[in-house]
Amino acid sequence: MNRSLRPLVATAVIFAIAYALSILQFPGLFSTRVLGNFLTDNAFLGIAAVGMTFVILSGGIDLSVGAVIGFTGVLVAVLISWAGWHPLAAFAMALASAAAFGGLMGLAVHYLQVPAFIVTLAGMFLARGGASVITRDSIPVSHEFYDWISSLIIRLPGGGRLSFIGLLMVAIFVVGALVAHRTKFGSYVYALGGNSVSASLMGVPVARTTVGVYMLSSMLAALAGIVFSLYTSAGYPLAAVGVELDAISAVVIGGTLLTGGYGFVLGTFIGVMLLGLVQTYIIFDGTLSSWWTKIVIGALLFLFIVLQRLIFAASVRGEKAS
Amino acid sequence: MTMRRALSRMANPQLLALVGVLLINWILFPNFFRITWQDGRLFGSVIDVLNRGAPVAILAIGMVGVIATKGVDLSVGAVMAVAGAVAATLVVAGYPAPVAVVAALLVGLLCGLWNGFLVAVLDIQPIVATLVLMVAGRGIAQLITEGFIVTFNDPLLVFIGTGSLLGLPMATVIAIAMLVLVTLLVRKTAIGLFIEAVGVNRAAATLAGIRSRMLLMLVYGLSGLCAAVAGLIVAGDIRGADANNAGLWLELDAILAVVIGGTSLLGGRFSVPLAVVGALIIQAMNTGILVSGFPPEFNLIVKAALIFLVLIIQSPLATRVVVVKRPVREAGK
Amino acid sequence: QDVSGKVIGFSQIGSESGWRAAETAVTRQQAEERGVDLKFADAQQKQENQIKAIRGFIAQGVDAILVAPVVATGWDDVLAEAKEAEIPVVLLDRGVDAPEDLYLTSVASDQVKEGRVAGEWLVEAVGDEDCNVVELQGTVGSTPAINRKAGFEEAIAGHDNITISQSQTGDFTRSKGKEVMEAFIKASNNAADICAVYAHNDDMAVGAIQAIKDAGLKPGEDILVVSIDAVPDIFSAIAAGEANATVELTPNMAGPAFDALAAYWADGTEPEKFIITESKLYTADSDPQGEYERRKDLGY
Amino acid sequence: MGGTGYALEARGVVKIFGNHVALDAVDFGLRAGEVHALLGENGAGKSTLIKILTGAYQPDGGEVLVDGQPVSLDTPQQAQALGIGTVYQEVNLLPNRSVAENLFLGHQPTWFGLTDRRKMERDSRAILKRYGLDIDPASELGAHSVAVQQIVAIARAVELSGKVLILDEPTASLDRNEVERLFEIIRDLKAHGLAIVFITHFLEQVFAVSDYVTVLRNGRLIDTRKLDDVTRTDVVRLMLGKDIAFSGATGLADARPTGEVLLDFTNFGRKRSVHPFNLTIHKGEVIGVAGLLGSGRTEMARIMFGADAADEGEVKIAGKPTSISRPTDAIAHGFGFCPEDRKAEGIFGDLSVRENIIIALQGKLGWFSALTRDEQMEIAGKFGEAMDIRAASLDMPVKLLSGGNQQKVILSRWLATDPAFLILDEPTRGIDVGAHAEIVRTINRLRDEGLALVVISSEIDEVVAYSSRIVVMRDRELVAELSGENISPGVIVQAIANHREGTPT
Ligand SMILES: Nc1ncnc2c1ncn2[C@@H]1O[C@H](COP(=O)(O)OP(=O)(O)OP(=O)(O)O)[C@@H](O)[C@H]1O
Ligand SMILES: Nc1ncnc2c1ncn2[C@@H]1O[C@H](COP(=O)(O)OP(=O)(O)OP(=O)(O)O)[C@@H](O)[C@H]1O
Ligand SMILES: O[C@@H]1[C@@H](O)[C@H](O)OC[C@H]1O
Ligand SMILES: [Mg+2]
Ligand SMILES: [Mg+2]
Repeated sequence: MNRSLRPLVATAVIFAIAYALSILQFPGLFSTRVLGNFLTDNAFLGIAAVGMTFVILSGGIDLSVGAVIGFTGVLVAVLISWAGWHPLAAFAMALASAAAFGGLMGLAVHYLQVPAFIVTLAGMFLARGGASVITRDSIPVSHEFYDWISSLIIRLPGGGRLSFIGLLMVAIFVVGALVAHRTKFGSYVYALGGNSVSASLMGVPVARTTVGVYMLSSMLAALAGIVFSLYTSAGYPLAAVGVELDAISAVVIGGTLLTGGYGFVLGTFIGVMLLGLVQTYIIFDGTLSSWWTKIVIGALLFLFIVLQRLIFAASVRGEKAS
Repeated sequence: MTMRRALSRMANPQLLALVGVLLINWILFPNFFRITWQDGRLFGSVIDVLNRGAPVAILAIGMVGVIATKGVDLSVGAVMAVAGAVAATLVVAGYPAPVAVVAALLVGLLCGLWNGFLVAVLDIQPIVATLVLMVAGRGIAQLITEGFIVTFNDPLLVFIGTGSLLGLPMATVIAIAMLVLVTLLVRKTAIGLFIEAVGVNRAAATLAGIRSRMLLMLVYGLSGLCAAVAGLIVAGDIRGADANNAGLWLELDAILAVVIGGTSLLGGRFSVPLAVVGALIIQAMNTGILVSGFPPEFNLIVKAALIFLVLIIQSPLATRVVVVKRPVREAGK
Repeated sequence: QDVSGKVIGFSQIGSESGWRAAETAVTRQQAEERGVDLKFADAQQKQENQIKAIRGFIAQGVDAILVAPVVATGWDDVLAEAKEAEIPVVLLDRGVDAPEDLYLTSVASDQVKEGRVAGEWLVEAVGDEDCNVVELQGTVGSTPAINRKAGFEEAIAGHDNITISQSQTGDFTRSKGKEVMEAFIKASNNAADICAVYAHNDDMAVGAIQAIKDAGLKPGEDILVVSIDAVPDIFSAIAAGEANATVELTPNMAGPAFDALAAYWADGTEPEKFIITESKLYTADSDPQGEYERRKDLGY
Repeated sequence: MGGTGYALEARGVVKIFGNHVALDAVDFGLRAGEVHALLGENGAGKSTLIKILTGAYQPDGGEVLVDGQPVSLDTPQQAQALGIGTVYQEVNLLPNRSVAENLFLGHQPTWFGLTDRRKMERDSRAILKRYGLDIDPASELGAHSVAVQQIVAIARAVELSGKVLILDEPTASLDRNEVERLFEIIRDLKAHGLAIVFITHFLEQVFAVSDYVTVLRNGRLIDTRKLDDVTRTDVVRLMLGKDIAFSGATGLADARPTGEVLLDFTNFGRKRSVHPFNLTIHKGEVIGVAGLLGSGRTEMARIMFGADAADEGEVKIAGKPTSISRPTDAIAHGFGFCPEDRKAEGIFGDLSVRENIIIALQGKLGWFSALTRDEQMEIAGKFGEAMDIRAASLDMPVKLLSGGNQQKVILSRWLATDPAFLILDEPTRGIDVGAHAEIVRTINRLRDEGLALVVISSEIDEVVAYSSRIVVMRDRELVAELSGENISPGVIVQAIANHREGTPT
């Protein structure tokens, strides 16, 4: 097996085992309702995590994701509720501003040669600050279009529902995987994460790819923000604080190396589902205090990185020896 | 010679930036530099900057070594919460304060060593390695306090957070002491050189006979210890351990301070004093916004602007334009 | 009237203040006394986590759901889902912007009134003297912050001698309360211009009291301190003369909620839509030491 | 085509790094159907010129012309689009991607906008076959040896070179057969009208394939000559600007080990890495290690030094059994090790020359007995001078030095620790004639001073010149030990070759 596939398989196996064990304890976890919830409740996180996967594959990181989600929510709410725009126009506006925002961060990362960590940290402050400057309150959105979208539900036997946003996330994952693995842009992203100097000498348009990666991440974060606003019918400047950390965790748990160059978009999907499983398990249990969520997610992160280390080390040795 | 060196040191961009921020504060708030003597201690906005900036400065003192080894420690905010929780629950449970303080410091050190273990021995990338404790640590702190703000009135803990020595706030005194100690530790020994060597090229360092694992353990351990000190200070400051809020997002400020202080996230050359200056710049902005009555929403925006400013000044691009004489970084990274 | 044996989910905001920790503790205590199997989920200040928790409760098929909503907006869909699953929802301590038929009832204080009670106390306390008040607001955009500000302003309106000279958010936390108060003091001529501080909760007030002491002033005398919540620490401050007044926000929101549910299950009694808890004022005259003793083990 | 007839041309190109002039008004022209060797000492500016010709760097003066037309190349991509394929020095492509993707990155065959993997892998297989490589194109590049990676890099450049092929030291890690195969390909491409630039430090290789030679020195163009018109000595003279005495390929008849035994490795080995070997090393001798690429020489050196721990056998130092499981153990016993990959494992690029020199000594002294700045200056100055390190200042970052000077810095680093035993892995790889001679001189001097040395080198002539004994490795096994009159290139080659055809493992 290709050695970079191994962490992905490991993640999938662990998810399956964890889910099976949870079902043994709470049979209710195995219902269409819970499965539908996994998609709907994690839709915004999943979409943002697809963008984060690209950034991390390219060897960067994007700390501004949560703030962009928050900003988008506020922008969309303001445009719809205050300015009377049609939601689709507001969405287009949000995506366009995010593209510009991400593009600027990408330009800074590339041309100022500053670590992405710090550039996107500034981006995070800027987006969060910008959202708070627009409004300090939570702005409700009520529009037929929103109602219509929330009514787009496929009901499953057993009370489960597949929502529009849940399916949208799945679609984004599929498209993301295609882009990562089957397009030039995708190969450039991996190239950049593998070795940016080699990549540039091999003719990878480093500047364009870097800018593209951050643009993509910000746009997906904005899409996540739109989904969040559909999910809550509101825009709130403090929404989605720290979501970037969840996204990073999902990416890492999904088997992508934080140093870049190795990983899979679909791994991130499993990562997101696993985080969702932990939360749902703790809710089902109901006696575990919330801090257990943090402790368990920390422990999971630990488990996965150690596992990946071992798998990676073993496969490197194995392949050199054979 | 030394005079000229001292002068050229004064002229570095960080100190200039600090002076700049302080001047802006002064323009916006004319009493900014007013210092009075109040109950045996200095009192004024500048003192607030020194006092409020101390926790981040202390975090930065620990963080700078980590960053110089090409690492980063995301867990310091959570470790602050853990240390505060440990100290508070122990004194509330009736243990003598010195025991509580020592226990908190040990716990911080342990947390740091745990990070160091992941990075040095298991060879895990620092961001993920310390993300583990960043996520789990706050959970552990809440586990210790059972979700409550554990309040106390123990004189020693309160003194650490709010006392004063020679007119200066205790937090400031502690920060200065740590600055001096850590600077001596890294510069009067070979540790500083070794940290830089490991940061520049760990493989080469190992082959040159540097015990890079021990060194990494030391560096992360120190960062954990510094976080514990900062945690004690913020707990003492409010006479309570607030597992939820203590140190929340301060790791970002600490990293920012280090970067503003001119240490690259790519590792290598570092400066402890300049990291502290970085922390003071951040706090001077915070305090400035508060005293001038600006809405705090702008705080984040000003911070973002400051980062961009510093980045542009420090970027190789600008160096190329401004000082043509300095060597230029290689293409790519 | 009985709720014993029922499975009830409780989606709590988090534990940002002493008061909220107490609310959690009291809710647990109430559930235990009444034989309720309480499923507790702490959202760590995030609405998305609360929505997840509620949907988790629905999937699990609980008998009822309690929610302390972190923000007012964005609840329609999930509440509708609960309604469709025929699970009654009770809101605790904060309200929502959603059609009233989506929840059984809301147990909360009148936050505007809380602000007003605090303001009225101040109006009384200063009489005709000029008074510059500094205000420590709660979390930006949260309903208690908005309402308590509004109520206070209502109470001092028409009293031109009282003005709010500075107002900043202290995030409902002690440390932010202290830091912001320090800045207020510096910005107002070393507090010479401040006559009172109004904090949207006690935690911030406790922080502010320390800042005032650090400035060499006497809180409670040089600067009046009034706040909301009535947590134990503010009573020891009142007992020590360092704080002047607090408006009680009872942490026992679950009790009335369980009562309402019990009645509803017993014979379908629809409870009142808004069950308003009392907003009682406590001052130095209300036996602060005694109040402290009574509350200190309540899990504050 | 323009009047000059050059396919690719640099006119008056200037490149300045900081205040260092790397290229000073260099003219360089390349015609179709010709192989043009570019020579010069380390730091002469060869790679810089290549980078300017291919858009990786922008010139500070002068211009680049393609087919006589001035062009401005902002990125390597533009150069690729013009049919210029390049193997850059020390660039190992992308170890994290598949072999096929490395070959096709940037011009993958597509199918409705999506990469057609099957076709890409099929084509890759065909391309690699031409180089005698039969590997799975879907496998990760990093899983292959350096030599294979180098061949993939060459294959990629060839594929991209419609017009011009540039090879910057492509042979540094190839063995004889592979070099021969590369030359065949070069001749073939030349016959098809490609213009080819070839950079190397091996003079034989220059004479084997080139038509023209251009020599750079200190960033200046010295001369361009038709190869038929010059001799080897001419070329060396052009490069150095002086004659140097270069020892011929004769063994050291008088260099029998005379000193006492210093080290005794018995059954020393590491699973999956090096078969257990026996080796006795005396004071005052140089043990040369010969072998094909990938024969495990580096790995043997690493376990001797404790960089990888041996898991069987034992080592005695001066008769005493000792354990060496980490470099620090080895260093404590007076070992030193100059690794093969200078950049990745040797130098601390951002640290100063001074710090790079004293660091191993300081490591030996420990954390708490820091050398003062003055002491550091003195030590660095002393060894810098002894090794003739050419640096503007001891405080400049070592990464700004050329390869040969960096190698001298690393050697100085170990000499500063006053070692008893030095392991040098390819100490002369990729460095120029001058630095080369300097290092060979140093090896001889150290042996005369009584040090024990193990020197790994792929240049058989060179090993013969300074070794007291030679061990030959093959397939991770020490297969022969030669001494006395057996030390000659012929015997060594035979030793490698015999065993190669002999016992299969
Ligand atoms: N990016 C850079 N920044 C600063 N100096 C550089 C840079 N690249 C090259 N140099 C300097 O320019 C000079 C020419 O370097 P170049 O790499 O072209 O030499 P070279 O002839 O290829 O040497 P070698 O044979 O060692 O490869 C050297 O002194 C080198 O140190
Ligand atoms: N049989 C083999 N199969 C796969 N890889 C091998 C094999 N032998 C060696 N290698 C790899 O080839 C590379 C070169 O090995 P090593 O450095 O030990 O050999 P060497 O004789 O020192 O060659 P070099 O001249 O490159 O230094 C290493 O990455 C090694 O792991
Ligand atoms: O202190 C309380 C705060 O924590 C809660 O969130 O809202 C009500 C306040 O009184
Ligand atoms: Mg070169
Ligand atoms: Mg080798």
